[in-house]
Amino acid sequence: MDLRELVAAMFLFALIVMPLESLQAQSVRPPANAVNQGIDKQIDEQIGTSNTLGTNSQSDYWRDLRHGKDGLATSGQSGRKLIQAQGEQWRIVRKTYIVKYGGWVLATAIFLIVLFYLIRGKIRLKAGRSGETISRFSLPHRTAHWFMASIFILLSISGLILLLGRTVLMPVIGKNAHSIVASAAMQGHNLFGPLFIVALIWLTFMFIRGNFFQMADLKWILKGGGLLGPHASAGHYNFGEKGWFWLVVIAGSIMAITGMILEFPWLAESLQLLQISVIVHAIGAIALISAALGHIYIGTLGMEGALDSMTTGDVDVVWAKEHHDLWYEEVTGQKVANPEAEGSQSIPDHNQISAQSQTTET
Amino acid sequence: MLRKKIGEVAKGPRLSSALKEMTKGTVDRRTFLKKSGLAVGGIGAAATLTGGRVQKAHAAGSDAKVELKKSVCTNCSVGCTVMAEVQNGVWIGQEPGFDSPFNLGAHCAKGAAAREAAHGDRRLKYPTKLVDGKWKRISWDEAINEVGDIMLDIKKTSGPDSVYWLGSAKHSNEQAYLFRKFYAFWGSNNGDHQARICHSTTVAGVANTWGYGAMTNSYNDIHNSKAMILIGSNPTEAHPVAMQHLMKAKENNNAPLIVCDPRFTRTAAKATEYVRMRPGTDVALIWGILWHILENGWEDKEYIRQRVWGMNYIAEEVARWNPEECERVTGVPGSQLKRVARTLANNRPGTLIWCMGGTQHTNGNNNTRAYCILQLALGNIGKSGGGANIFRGHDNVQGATDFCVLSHSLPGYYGLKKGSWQHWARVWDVSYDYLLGKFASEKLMQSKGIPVSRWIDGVLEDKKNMDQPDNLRAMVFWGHAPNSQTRGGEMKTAMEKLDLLVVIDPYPTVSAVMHDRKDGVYLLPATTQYETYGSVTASNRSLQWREKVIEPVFESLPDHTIMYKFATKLGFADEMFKNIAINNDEPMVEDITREFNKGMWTIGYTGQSPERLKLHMANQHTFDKTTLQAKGGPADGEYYGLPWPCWGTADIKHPGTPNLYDPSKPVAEGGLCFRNRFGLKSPEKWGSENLLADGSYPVDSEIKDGYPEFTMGMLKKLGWDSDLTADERSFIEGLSGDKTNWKVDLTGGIQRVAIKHGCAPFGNAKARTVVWNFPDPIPTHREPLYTPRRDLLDKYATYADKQAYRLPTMYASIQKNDYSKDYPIILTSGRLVEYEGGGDESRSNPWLAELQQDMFVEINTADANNIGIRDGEMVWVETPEKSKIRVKAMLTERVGKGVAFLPFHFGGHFQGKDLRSKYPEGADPYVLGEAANTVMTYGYDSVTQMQESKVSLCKITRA
Amino acid sequence: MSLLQIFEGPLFYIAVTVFMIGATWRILGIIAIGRKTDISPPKASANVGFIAGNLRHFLPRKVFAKRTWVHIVAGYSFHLGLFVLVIFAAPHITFFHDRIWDIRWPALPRWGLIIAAQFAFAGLIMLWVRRFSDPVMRLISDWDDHIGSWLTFLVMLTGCLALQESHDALKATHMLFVDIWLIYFPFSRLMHAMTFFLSRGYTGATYGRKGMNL
Amino acid sequence: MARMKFLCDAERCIECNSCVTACKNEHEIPWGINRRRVVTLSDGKPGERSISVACMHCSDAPCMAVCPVDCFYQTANGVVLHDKDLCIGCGYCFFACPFGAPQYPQAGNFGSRGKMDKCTFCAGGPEDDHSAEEFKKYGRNRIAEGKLPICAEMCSTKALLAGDGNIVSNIYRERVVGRGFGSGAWGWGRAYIGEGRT
Repeated sequence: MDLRELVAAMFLFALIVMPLESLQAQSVRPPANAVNQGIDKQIDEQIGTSNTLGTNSQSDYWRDLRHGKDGLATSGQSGRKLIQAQGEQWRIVRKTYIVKYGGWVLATAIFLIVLFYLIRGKIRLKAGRSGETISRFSLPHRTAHWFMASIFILLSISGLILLLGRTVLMPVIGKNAHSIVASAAMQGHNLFGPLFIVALIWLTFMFIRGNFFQMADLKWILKGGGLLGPHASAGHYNFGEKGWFWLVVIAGSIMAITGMILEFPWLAESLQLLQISVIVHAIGAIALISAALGHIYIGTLGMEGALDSMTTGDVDVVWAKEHHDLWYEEVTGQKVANPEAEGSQSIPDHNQISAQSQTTET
Repeated sequence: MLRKKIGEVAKGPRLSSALKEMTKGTVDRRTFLKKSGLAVGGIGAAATLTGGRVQKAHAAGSDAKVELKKSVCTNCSVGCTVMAEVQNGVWIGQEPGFDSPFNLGAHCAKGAAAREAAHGDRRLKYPTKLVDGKWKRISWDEAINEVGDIMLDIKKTSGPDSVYWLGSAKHSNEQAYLFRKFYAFWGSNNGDHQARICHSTTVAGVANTWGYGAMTNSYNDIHNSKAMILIGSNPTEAHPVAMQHLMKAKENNNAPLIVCDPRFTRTAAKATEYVRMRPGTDVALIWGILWHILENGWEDKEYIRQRVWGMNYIAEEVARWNPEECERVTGVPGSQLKRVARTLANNRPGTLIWCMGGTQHTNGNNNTRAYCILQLALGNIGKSGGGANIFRGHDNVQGATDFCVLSHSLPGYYGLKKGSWQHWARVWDVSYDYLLGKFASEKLMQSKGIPVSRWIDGVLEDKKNMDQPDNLRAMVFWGHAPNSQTRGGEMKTAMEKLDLLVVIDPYPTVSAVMHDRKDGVYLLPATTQYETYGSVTASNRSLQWREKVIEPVFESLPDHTIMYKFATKLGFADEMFKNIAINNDEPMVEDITREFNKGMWTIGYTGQSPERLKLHMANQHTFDKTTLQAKGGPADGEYYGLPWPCWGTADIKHPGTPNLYDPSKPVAEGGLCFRNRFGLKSPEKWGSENLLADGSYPVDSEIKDGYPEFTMGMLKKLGWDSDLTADERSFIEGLSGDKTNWKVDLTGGIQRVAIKHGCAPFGNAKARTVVWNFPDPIPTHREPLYTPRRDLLDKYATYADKQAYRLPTMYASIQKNDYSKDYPIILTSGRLVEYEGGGDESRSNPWLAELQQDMFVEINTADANNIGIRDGEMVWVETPEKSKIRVKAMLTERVGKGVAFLPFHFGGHFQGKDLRSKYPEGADPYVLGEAANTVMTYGYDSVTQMQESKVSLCKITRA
Repeated sequence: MSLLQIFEGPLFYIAVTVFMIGATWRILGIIAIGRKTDISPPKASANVGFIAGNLRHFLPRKVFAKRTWVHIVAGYSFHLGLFVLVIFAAPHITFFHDRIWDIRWPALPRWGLIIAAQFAFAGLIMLWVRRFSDPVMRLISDWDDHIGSWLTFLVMLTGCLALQESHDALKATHMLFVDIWLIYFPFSRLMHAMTFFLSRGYTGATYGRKGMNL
Repeated sequence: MARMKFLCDAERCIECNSCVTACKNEHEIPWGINRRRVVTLSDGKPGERSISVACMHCSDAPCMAVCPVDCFYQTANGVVLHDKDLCIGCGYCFFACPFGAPQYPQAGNFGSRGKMDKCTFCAGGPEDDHSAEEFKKYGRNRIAEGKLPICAEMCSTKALLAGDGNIVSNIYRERVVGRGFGSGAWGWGRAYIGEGRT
């Protein structure tokens, strides 16, 4: 069965399947001898590496291990290695850093968002909705976005259960229930993983246009994105969005690669690679999720009119002017009056603009 | 819920017993309990045995009680006790047999997986015959009748000698004895078994040196060795449990462990000194060592004076083997051999261990004799801790050899002379003429039959070159794997030329598939030894009694039952089983034992009655783990398994002989001296010197010097005949009066009296180092037939061709051709720990098969790089006789440059062709592979026809 | 009696019954409507039209193809994926065998099952996303559509979450949704699975009769 | 309370694999799963050493630490066991284990490893001792029968020792003294860190 799976998988993914034996670490750390360290040292000094009893002394033997000499195992999935010491490091990193701080990072992210909400509140349209709209995202764009979104959510939830379940969930719902949830989470995670890759590729192609950095972004940065301070003008995408896009693309690809390695272990040359993948995957996940929280906030609660762009695809001109003035100008070919000035000035132009916008639309 | 089982902890006795013997027995129950601070019998004690096994039966009513059955492992000759847990007739588990003095609970991979034999997933399940290329299930009666008719027809047309009865070392003593008797009653000497290709040269060489051909001491006695030298022996893979005993000597006595082998074996890895020699140069090597010993006067002069004859002749030969010459031939530097010699001289007594590496050569008998001579020179024979410890291969190869399932002797090495036949006729309670009537002629009756190694030629040879009326036309493989025999290519042809091919075996074996026959093949399922009972002789001559673990699985039958069925069909059952009770076709095993007890005087198989053997098995724990002697208990003072010779009848309660030729004990208590077997004087060509021992004799001997073997006349001269009872005397007088020899005295009177007076019945002589009746009276080095060293041929050429065992045998005519150009690499073969023999059984055992899934060839990295082979690639190994096999290449330093090694357990592939489809449904082993012996070449020992499977030449190319 | 036993036992059989009866009733109903009589002389065979109509609609019209490729791809990947899942998943085959009939057929290896699932999920998600993000679709979709999609999604999801095949709880959840789905099926747009060929056929027949080239 | 430990004496281990087959035999382990394996170092060269490896039942067991569902537990006498009902087959224990002890019944594509299986020190699992369930999932429970792991009991050269750590180390120490040099109390440093030099 296993074998057939392997063969088929090879065929499917046209990849060289590493035999399971090779799932082992590259170098080995000999343990300090528990019973008679002292004695050994003396004897090694006395008898050197070989003695009349022929049996090469301790030191030789451990040296072999230290040089990561492969053994020859007659059997077993664990192959030729005696000790894979990375396991220990991996455990420490995962347990004491990832799980611990990962959790805190997320918590902090949420906290900051709440804090921001309390301080800044919902970013309203200064001029209120005009009712006039400009098309921002086409249907395929939206589909791609929501496709990614749904996969992302499924993966985040299942992933977080696997990462933090034992610390957060288990104490609450108990071992058995938690194991059930975790089992579901793992199966789900493994199943949706590959879809994430599809989504990612699609998303990248759909959104890469307009996501390259420009001078405007520099100003935007200097103005701190205008979140707190004065307005910062931006094109179709502002720096924040671009940053988010590239984060998704880059971090996403890393997640995809590490994910695949973990999903198809025989792709990994060594256990070490798997261990590293787990770590990187976790870090990437934390980063993406916390960023995503921000993205979701600003896309929904945080900013009036933002959500429209992903539901209907058409945004209110006011929104456009206030948040993506450069884009607005580009689309309509009209200068946006200084947003800092009285909105009243700009109101008369509305019909014209919308007319313009329609024309540009059609 | 997850915190569980506080205090479920091993009870003391087990741990201590488990560990006691591997240390110096310090951990006894009390100390354990003290140290571990456990309450005596916690939950541990509470847990009843049944509890643990309930689920193992996977069967209803599984709360039935679990019985413990004691059997003996059927793999190698160590004789490990297998403790079987049986519930409702299901073999549900194995426990370590801690009480067994041989293995102390230990097993190797094979022993630990013994239970699978009873699952028998891949067993041959019912009688099957080949009908135009298809396997057809038939009933036992059909099988017996059809086979029997064909045989009778062959007997009519070509004579009894055209049917070959190939027995097995896997038979119990009773079955082996019965089998030998069987083909005697059939009327032919064309029967044999694996011993021929295993230790026949040992038996010939050793027996002709000091009397008996068996391992002189025991595995356990190695505990006393101060030095161990292994030549062509690899116990870590072939006798793993024996290593336990070697390790003990190595650790407790700081005994150096010297390994001489062309391969850096796993044993060598544990050695203190490893000597890498060129395959087939054993004699040269030994003489090289002996050269230093004699040179420095390290030999035991007094010992030699008293107990060894002809050392002066040896000295002359050895003198020619100075370090330079020795290195030129063996490739071993003189300095190292000097070190070895000194080590052996300084650490006495030392034991010498050899196996196939020494025996399987065209001059195998020279090798074995050379080994003996080395030990004699050191004065190591007949001493505890010394001895020639010859590890036998199969579980009962010693027994089967003792019962002479061979083509050249009757049970007990009586030979084939008229007297021998008459002796056995008396034991069997039939007339000599009755037996004679069965044979084609008295000449054939008294002439050696074809040995198993040569059956191929028995079929293929032109009949006018043969010393028997016709070719072999029927082969019966009764527990023999053909892939353990060389010349596979020709064997295929031979198999196809036969009229009838019968395989009687628990597994189909390679015999079922390697040929392209369309019919005339019968496969009859025999049981394993776990499905029957009887005695088995371990390498150290101890007999152990097996209990029946389970009833025969599927339709398989015990071998002795099958023999009875055939005997009935062939029409000699009544005479053959005259004194053996039969219950529904199964001969009573104990009766068989008692019958051979009546006749096996020569080697003392007479004292081991079933009762005594069962007693020993039941009281294993009372025997000392080093001396093997019972301390108290019902078997007080006896040695475990009554190692033969166990003199006299069971009633005189001889304890058995733990170490042969050891004069430090009275004969009555297991002491001995060398056997007087070769006359009183050497022939004048060899100075007609006195062969009797000189001033050496077993303790309490009333004759304080050497003496010839006992006869009635001798008793009278000594005036001891008065000790004979009336019936003893009357029988002896009735037999042949004063000439009556102790060997044929069915009452055992003569030896009883001899022993009473502290004398060994077989006399007290010197060991002879010169065997004047052998082709090489003094062991001499001879190059293998396929040798790469043409430069040595002028000095060390092989024998001239000759007629032997009814067949022309080639030596010089092969050696004269130079193959070393096209076939530059020396090819040798050997064992793997997971498999055994032809491997059909072990390769059908998933627990073992999983561990070795590929047939491979070990090639030295340098050679491989020169040829351009990478590790794990498939390669062709081809030998001069033009057969070739396709195997995986394993690059390793284990073999020296210019040497390649093949494990011989694989089968089921033939010259690159996978034969799996040809096996009967569901009986194909899990693992198949090329048989090494498909490519192993011609070459037979000059005395015993042992096959040359350790040296050939080959060419390795990428596949 | 454990929840699982209930969900895959009685409740399941009830659901199946409801499903069967309901579905048959619906179909009979539709057939009962019959075709409104057309007195004009037929220009071509209505039956051919019926079949042609069915076949024709498996492929989009060129004019739409470019604009609707997403949901065509999605649609196919969902429906085919789901079909494979339902029919060839080893656990399903066993379940059918144990619960419904005594026949078996070769199952997909695990990886095949998962790949099928992935197609199905991808398709379903895309279709649903489109349903609410395409103004037209959003307009014409009512609760029935959304519930249908969601039920199906949940059935698939719970199924895939139970892939380890080791926890009854997970299997039970899956079965529960299956049961609900079955019961919901006949009375919802899910029926399209059984009726689409009728509608397509109907149009096909009428047009065919009129001799239109489909 | 006894602290159960394994000790493999590299000086004695001859790679006969009896520990492997004994284990398979005792617990009916299927082909492909090896709770115990034998590794040979510098195979075929001087200094060749073989060592029998399985779960060492570490004091501070990495597997226990990393298991996302916390399915491991350590019995009162130090045996590390796991609960297959909880195991989700994620493979983390295999990443963490220094000895490559965890084994999985499946190939592992789409993360399908199946439930982890490993050496139980012949101590079964969380189910009731000797229950059919326990045997099916974890094999035989010898400890509860008052016996020791079969692999050690059947070791051909008594290289593999199992039992109360104190006794085991005493035996080993005796050997070391007998040999005059020490070697190969293999894996103790790693497995039993912080338990002192028992």
